[in-house]
Amino acid sequence: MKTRHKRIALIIGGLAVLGLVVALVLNAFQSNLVFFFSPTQVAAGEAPKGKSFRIGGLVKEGTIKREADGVTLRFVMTDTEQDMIVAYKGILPDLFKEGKGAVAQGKLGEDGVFVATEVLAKHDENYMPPEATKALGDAQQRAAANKAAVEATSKTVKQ
Amino acid sequence: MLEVSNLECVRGERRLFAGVGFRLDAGEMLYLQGANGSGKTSLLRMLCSLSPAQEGEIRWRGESIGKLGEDYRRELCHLGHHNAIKEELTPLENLRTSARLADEALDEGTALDALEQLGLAGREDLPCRYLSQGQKRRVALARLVNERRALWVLDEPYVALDSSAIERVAGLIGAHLQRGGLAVLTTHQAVAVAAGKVRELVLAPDGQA
Amino acid sequence: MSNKLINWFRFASPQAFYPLAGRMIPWFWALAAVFGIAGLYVGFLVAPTDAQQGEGYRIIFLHVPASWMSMFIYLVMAFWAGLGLAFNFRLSGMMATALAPTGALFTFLSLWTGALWGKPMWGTWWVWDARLTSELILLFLYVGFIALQSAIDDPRRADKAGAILALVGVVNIPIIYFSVKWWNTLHQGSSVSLTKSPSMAMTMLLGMLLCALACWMYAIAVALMRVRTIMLERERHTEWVREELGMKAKEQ
Amino acid sequence: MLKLVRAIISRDLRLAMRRRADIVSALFFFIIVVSLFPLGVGPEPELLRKLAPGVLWVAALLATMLSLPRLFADDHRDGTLEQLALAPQPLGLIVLGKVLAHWLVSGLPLALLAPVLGLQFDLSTDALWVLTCSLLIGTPALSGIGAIGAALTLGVRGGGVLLSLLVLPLYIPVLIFGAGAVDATVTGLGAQAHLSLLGALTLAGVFFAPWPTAAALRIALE
Repeated sequence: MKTRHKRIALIIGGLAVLGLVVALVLNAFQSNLVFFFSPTQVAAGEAPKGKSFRIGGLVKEGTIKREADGVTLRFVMTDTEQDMIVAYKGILPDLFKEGKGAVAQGKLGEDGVFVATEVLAKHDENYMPPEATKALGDAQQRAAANKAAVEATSKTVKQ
Repeated sequence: MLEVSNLECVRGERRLFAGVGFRLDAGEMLYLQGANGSGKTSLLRMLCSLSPAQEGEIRWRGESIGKLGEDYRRELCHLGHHNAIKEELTPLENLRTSARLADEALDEGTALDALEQLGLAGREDLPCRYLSQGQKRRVALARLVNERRALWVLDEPYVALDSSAIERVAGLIGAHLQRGGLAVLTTHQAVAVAAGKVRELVLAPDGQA
Repeated sequence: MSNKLINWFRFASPQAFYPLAGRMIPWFWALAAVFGIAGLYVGFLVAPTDAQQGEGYRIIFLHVPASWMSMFIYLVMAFWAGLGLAFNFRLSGMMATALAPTGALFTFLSLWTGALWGKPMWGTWWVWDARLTSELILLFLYVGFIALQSAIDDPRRADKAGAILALVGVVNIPIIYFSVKWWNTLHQGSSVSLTKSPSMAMTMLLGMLLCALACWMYAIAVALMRVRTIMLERERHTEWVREELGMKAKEQ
Repeated sequence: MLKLVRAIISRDLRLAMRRRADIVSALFFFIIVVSLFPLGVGPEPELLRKLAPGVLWVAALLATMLSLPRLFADDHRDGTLEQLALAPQPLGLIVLGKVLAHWLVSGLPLALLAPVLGLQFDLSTDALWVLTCSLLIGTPALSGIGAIGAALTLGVRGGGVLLSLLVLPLYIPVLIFGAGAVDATVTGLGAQAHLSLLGALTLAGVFFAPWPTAAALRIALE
């Protein structure tokens, strides 16, 4: 074979392999390679059973409650489609607030309550002074939060 | 066919040689001479396109060897300081694998014949680690028997050989030159080669070649 | 036209670049100081408190520039290294060598400032999410590059071997950058991008950009200083270095 | 071109067969490291099942690393590498052959041995099956990526340690997805996504890594 022909054959072979690699990667991204699962995914049974995993979503407004023992916290995590009750004993990070994103690691109990061993706050990419946030007004704020929630969900579902 | 012009070699911080040039045509041989450390091996490695030249150019059939790449290597046979034989393999296996890697077919009969010519009859099936230095060198040189590539670059081919083997190898080189081949070799032993025109080049340490 | 070309190539030789770099270094230091002071002033005294994170968010004035620089310096390093490999420029290999420690420093800073921010905000020092892991690999790549270069005695060979490693490692950069988009990571998405308006208050953004510029100027100044040292070391047997050092000796 | 790759593979395999001790010692290293873990962390089946994917994969990584320094060093020492570099064929193809041969004598036996060792960790049949698959699919990438490191550190002092410093970070993705595949099976999720990514890594590692390796070898030969 001529040197030039050989080079062309190698380039074509390389492109074919590259195509195959891209196809495999895209194929993988259609399934569940995630840092955390959304409540919808958990409801659909995609999350591992009997083993620790992470769930992520927004903390539903007005659902953070302290239980009678004074230590355990209960709150609802949502991706706006499915809700999930989370129980947690321990210290919460500063950013953990109602209406904001959070990631919890733990196990799904028999009663459908997610017992978390660790709760992390997921921060969004917005940096705003308090006055500006206030100025937006309550209604607007809720609209933005909703939009973020939908975005977060669609992103999770897509993956 | 092989033209070398204004070649310069720097090793580490020392300039070994500069301004080296020569021309070699079909059927000609170049004896490269010089003291230890004068850059003979370095020059041979440049000729084989193993090391780049700091300065100067090497042309084969009028084209720079860097540009020719594989087409140049197809016409080049190099025998270095090291024998390039595997201790675990027998002389026969060594000979045949090196031919296969050079993209040449070498059947068993021809290979055995080549080994016999180098005086290795009866050693064909012994792993090379049991051979002496000289015998190992002979295994490496047995490649030359059926070598038909145009340019031979041989680094100290006679090292560790006895006088009869040296004669044999000189005969092989002579036959190669007669076929219109080219050869460049370094050696400290002056051995008469029967045929072909012989040029000499002395690498002097002060850079004046 | 051709004249201009020659002029450019003139600076590709260490001999010509050495004095040029020497003249540029003080300017870059000055700019780094100006931008740094301005950035810290805006960042700590002008920029408002964040609505959610309070004062803790101010780490971004160091964290974000450091992360940007860690990736950007790698790209520049790989670019110089590749150029040196392809065209055999002595200068570009030296530039790559000079950039590596600064890149490693920024990667290290980025990881540490991130951990310091992560503890109060996320509630953990470290998680093995895609962004954090790939940034850690970047640090390993820098360290590997430096170790490989220092293990090889012949500087030419060191340059070329380092260049291959640097080019192989480039695949990691898009992984770091896009990791927050490709996976569900704990790490937030980027606040500043070319395609959408920044989701940040203007003063905060200003402070961050000023700090980024300061880091940039610092990186250039330090890399130039290092490249000058490398030049002297590698070319110590040449005329121009002897002249350079001889002149210095006479001045004293 | 394929003839050349075949020639290299058969040569390297023949050499490896003449020097079986090397293969066997790497394999035994793998067996011993894996067997040490249950002794170190205690024989609790729950814990062992959890550790198994990571332990087996990390041990496979380290066992591969053991044989890497010799990938080119022998050929370099006896001058064969020079001859290979002067062959009228792209050096990358020769490296490809050597990578495949390396996998046949290092990765393949590891993968075949893994299910037996997995039994020590109380893995289910499914998990054992996925473990073997993940090693079969993933280990060629280790040989390919490792070849780059082996070529870069060829003839460098302290090469062995440096080699692991260069290669191990590049192995991280293979480790993540390899161990992840087994982990996903253990927890009842599909391993398909992980195996698919491993396949991508292996294809890329085996077919693209030989070219930078060839460049590094030419630099080492200068």
